[in-house]
Amino acid sequence: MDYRDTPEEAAFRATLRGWLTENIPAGWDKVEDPEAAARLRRSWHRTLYQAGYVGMSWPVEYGGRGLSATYDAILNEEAGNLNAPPLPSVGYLGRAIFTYGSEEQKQQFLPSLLSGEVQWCQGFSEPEAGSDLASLRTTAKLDGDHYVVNGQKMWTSGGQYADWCMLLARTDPEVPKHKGISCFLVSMSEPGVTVRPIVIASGEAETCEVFWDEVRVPVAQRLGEPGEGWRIAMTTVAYERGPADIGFIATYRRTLAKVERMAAERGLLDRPETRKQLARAYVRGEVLRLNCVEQLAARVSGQQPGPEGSVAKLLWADAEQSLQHLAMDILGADELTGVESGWLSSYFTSRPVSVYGGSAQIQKNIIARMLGLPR
Amino acid sequence: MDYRDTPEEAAFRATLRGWLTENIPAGWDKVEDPEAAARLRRSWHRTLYQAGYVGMSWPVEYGGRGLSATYDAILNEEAGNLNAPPLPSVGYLGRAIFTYGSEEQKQQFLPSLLSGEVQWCQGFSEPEAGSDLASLRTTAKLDGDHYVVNGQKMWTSGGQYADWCMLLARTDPEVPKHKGISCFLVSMSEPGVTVRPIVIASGEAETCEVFWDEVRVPVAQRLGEPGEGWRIAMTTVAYERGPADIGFIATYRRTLAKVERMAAERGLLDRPETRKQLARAYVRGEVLRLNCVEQLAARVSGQQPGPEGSVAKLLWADAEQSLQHLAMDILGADELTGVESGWLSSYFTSRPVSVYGGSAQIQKNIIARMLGLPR
Amino acid sequence: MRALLSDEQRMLKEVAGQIAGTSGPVNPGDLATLDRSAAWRALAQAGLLALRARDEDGTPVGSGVEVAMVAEATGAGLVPVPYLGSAVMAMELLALAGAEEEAGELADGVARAGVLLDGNLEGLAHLPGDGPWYGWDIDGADHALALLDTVDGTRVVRVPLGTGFAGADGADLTRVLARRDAPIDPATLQTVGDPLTAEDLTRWEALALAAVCADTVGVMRSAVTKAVDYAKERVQYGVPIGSFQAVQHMCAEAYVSTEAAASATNYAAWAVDALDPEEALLAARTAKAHCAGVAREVTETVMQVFGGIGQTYEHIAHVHTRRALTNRQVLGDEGAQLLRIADVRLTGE
Amino acid sequence: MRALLSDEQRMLKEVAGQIAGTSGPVNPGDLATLDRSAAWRALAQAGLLALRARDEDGTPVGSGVEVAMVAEATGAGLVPVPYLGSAVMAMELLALAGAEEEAGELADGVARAGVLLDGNLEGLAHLPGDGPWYGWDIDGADHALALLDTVDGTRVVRVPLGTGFAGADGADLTRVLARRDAPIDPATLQTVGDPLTAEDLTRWEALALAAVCADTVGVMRSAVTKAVDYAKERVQYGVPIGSFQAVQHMCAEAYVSTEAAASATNYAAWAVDALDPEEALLAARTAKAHCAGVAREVTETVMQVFGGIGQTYEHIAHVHTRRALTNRQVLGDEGAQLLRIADVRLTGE
Repeated sequence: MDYRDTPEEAAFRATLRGWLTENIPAGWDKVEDPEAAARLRRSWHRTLYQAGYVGMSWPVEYGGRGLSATYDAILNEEAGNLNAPPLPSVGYLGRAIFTYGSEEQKQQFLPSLLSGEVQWCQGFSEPEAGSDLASLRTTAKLDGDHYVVNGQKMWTSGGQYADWCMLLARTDPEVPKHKGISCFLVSMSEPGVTVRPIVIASGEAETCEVFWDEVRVPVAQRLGEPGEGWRIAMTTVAYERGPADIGFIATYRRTLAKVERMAAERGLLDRPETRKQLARAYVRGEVLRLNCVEQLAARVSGQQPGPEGSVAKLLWADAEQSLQHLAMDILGADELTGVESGWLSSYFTSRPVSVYGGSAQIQKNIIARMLGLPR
Repeated sequence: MDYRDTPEEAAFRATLRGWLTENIPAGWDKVEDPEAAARLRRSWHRTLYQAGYVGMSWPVEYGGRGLSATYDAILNEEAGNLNAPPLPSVGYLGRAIFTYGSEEQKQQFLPSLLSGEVQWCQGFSEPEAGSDLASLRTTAKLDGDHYVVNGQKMWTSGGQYADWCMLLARTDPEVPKHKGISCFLVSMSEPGVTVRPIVIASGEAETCEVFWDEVRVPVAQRLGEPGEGWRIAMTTVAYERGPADIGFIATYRRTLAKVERMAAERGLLDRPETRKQLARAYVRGEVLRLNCVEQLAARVSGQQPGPEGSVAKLLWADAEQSLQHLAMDILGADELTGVESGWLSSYFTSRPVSVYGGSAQIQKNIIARMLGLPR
Repeated sequence: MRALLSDEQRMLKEVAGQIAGTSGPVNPGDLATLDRSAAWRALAQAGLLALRARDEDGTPVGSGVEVAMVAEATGAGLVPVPYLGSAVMAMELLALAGAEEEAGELADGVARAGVLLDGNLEGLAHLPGDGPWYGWDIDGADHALALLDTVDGTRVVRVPLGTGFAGADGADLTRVLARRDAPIDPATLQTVGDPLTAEDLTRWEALALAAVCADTVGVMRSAVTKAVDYAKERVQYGVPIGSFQAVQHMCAEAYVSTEAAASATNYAAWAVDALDPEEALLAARTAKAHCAGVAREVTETVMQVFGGIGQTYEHIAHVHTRRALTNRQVLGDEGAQLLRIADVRLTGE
Repeated sequence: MRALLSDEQRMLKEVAGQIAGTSGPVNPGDLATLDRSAAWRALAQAGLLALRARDEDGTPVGSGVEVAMVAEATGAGLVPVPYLGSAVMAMELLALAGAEEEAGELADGVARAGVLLDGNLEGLAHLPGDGPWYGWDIDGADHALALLDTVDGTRVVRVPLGTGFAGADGADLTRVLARRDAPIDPATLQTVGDPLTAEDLTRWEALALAAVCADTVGVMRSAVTKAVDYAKERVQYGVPIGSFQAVQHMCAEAYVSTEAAASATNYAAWAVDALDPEEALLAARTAKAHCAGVAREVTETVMQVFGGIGQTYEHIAHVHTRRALTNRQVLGDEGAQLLRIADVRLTGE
């Protein structure tokens, strides 16, 4: 057992750190215009790609470097530590395409996905199909060599800036609901695709609704077999990013440091209660980090991502939400009067952490299944 | 709306307080021998009865005084304030007998129940029928003019000191489980009745198992019709005592005062955190008290006891358990080393508060039903 | 001992509920279009702004219990009018100061006043002193009331909101807030009525806290009701989500916290006029400690029951949360109340 | 970066699990009849008491990771032998002091020693000073080790348990505890080995805390496993209680808290020998803060899942709770750890 970098990892980390210091676009987190922010994310993706930092754990044949997931973790950690812009998320989409795609599809989609030339979004959830994804209603009807898609998707993050969408739609209403779903790769510039941003409670547009009205999709853009959509979705979700994979832990540390500074500025550091609260927040972050490190080690040693991921997701939601509660308690009225307005926004942004990617309730259900408790 | 005593209530309270001061047996809470303690409880029951303080809210025709439940509440409050021995609990049994009993049964059982000459216990739960009471397995088979009872009861409080038992047993295994249960009034001195104390985690014998082996019960001692047992049990449970009815609130206040004294002795009162914890414990007690006061008012105004009682039960469990946690945190090692041994015992005794009388989970289910949430 | 509303009180509650039920937003978007003056006129016409006016012998027209019923109703309706600021807090200050004429204008609804709170929204501004200050719940008001220490004692003063204040982007979308950083020159302040006694101030705080609690109870009760209704309708996995025990228990816990808050608040409201000021204030702090302690949790649970949709700006859930969070802070959060309760209970032992 | 056990470590874990799995009580009644000497001999024969002995170049035979694996196993089995007191805490003191001979006796299992803790069980007794003191985990030991300030520095001393100590009725039914109120005359104490450096003491505390955490993880893991098994079997309302979502979520929450405790403890155990002493101690305090914070809740949840039967003395559940509650206190509870963590993190910024 060793929690330290191997010499190779340490060398990689040192090079990466130097590269990040040079390449993180200055002032990126001050960009307020959403369009400009989207352009910046796209260019950041290309910069990372050119340096070989995108898809490092992908097989070499698909443009990756065949490295272990540890390297992705190091990238996330260092990027978080140095306050880089969010890293592009290509892993789950890439995995779906290189697992289920035809050779043509791989050739067509993987290189531009990796390079960031083409930005993707994920059309899974619907207004009436949130946690119960299998009950989705968007339909894709075969019409000659095309499918015709109709329906509404919700919580399509990045929908307004994406070029393509990995879309789930019902192709067979006659079979049991899990079996009638297929997966499609669709250009967002097709006629009939309408994107509407969803403003969340913080007042910020964080995600989108996408309306699909008689959108024609060539049969060749179906990923996998007809009816295989559920299986593809589950593969994708299993590789959905946990707290470690999005640099959350590094972000958490930075946020905690800010909260500590605010407490100091307000002269609260001589209160034992505040000291304990801040230390408890540190402990929560460490516990989450160490749980993620163990999971990473298990994954690197060849285990498939399993329900243990639910443990980290619950710890994640708890850590994030508790930290926002602590900030609110330390800021007092300043969070509510607009004096420190970013914090109220962060507070509201922290709430859906226990809803996204399966609510806390669903994570607990998954753990109960893993423990062998009966349905 | 008025939270103060009416002049009549105030007069009653004043008289009662004087009487209690005169009559509470000195040193009753120092009696350690269980037999002596049982004798003391019995004699305390008779003393209260002779002064007219037992069954005050019973109808006059059954030996009561026809007073409102407010007077019972005042009795509980004052008895708790003045640290009297626990008050006898005759209400739920009496209600079952005067609601479902024959004239003979009323004549035979009510006077001695009220006076304390005869002590009762309640044989409802079983090892395999806890929260799911209706699945009880104890049988009563008709054999001429007797029923023959076989089975095992659990959590029969006071079973070792009771003269008679209100017993639920299955008389018809063929019908749905709620419909095959009958209720019996049985002497505990019948041959075949064996009582075994159950020691709880604190190390104290708090309740009993009772084994019923070929116990013969005259048909005339069946309460209500055959198969009416479930209905009788539900009536009884509805009138089961909440926190207000057992002087819990007064006891809670006394315990909190002790915890405050311990905190003072340990020099912790200058710690804002401890001050807040103690104040929070006070708030919990007040909130529970005020919720009970409202429920009492509703009951006195003629409402049947309903699912709102579950709110008080949940607040009760939370208040009691939180107070024991607080005591443990203030006492530190002293609770764990035997230096303050009573507190560890109180801690363990506080735990089943969320199990007895329907677990916290079941109380929440009841509230969910009341809110109209679907099964 | 009868902790029950009288028939008259029940009628008042019904009237308040009717007005409030049609005066608040169904969706957040309504806040831009609602006719707030109409709501205010309706409250005035029903006499609900005049509850703390005094009759000939100096008794309030309505007790704390009546005030709490109206506050609960306006809280439940998320009604964006300054009932707490003008009709309760400012009104009571004027009545205690014996400023009958000014109080009468507020009672009729022809004038409005807000209150000036300290920089942490924890207490009524006590001038002179360092800012910042906030004019709180000042919709339609051109001044806020504060306290000024003078040689005659503590006086109620009018602080004009026209200059030196900037609109603040408050979390609560249903109340108007303005901030002032610049010092306030006491010479520019207009005193109103007679000096207040310490007892007056204690009584005022008890009433103000009870009213904030009642508003919070209303916000929580209606939020829980909406969540429960949604849980009955929303189908996932082929069944209403309210049939899942986890959702049931979330709703049940929120319900218990809310009903407990109501019990504590009812008593605090009654205590305002029925008990000694110190006892009334202890009851009010007890209620506020509980309400502040559960307000965030309850409204968060409600947002959670609503799932994804409850996280969106278009949905009403966050309007409840925002009002509840702000109420939690106004006149002191749980920690502040607990420390004051501890002072009462642990000192002198 | 490989937070995984090596093959050798997995084998050791298996051996420890086998011994511990057959050495603890199935029911509380077994505590009166168990052959504790047999369990101790088995641990000695497997070399598990010798992990903190030093090899020729002064390196411990087994790292903190190995110690934690054995501690977790004995915790999981509720094994009533002084593995923590003698084989970890006393052993490490002797090893750090270079008292090879005395350490060797403990390693072989032919002698046992406990540790002397302060009156709040929060730290190793530092003599001279005021009592009370507790000899903790002293089954079979005739002395407990403590620290004594001397002109040479801090020394390890043997405190005889034969006189001046009275058996204490401790909450934990699986460890022996004795209390001393009378002052200890330093002249009567026998020093052992060389003085300890500040670094030694820090390293010792890191190891001791990690071992208590690992024991606690074991207690919680086996308690949760038993509760889950019971929930699968126990039928109420015609179905196993484990099919109720409320019970499922109680189990899931206990599982999450426990697994998180294990993650923090594994790191702390590794850190003991791999990192600087101060870093190791911070990792250990972090683990202890979390373990102490969840130990009570997890074991209470387990008792709750067991329903009525879990509240009885005859049932094993409370034995878990009692050991967990005591572990929570030993060497400092959550609050104590948090304050020390805050000192490290908030000072110097």
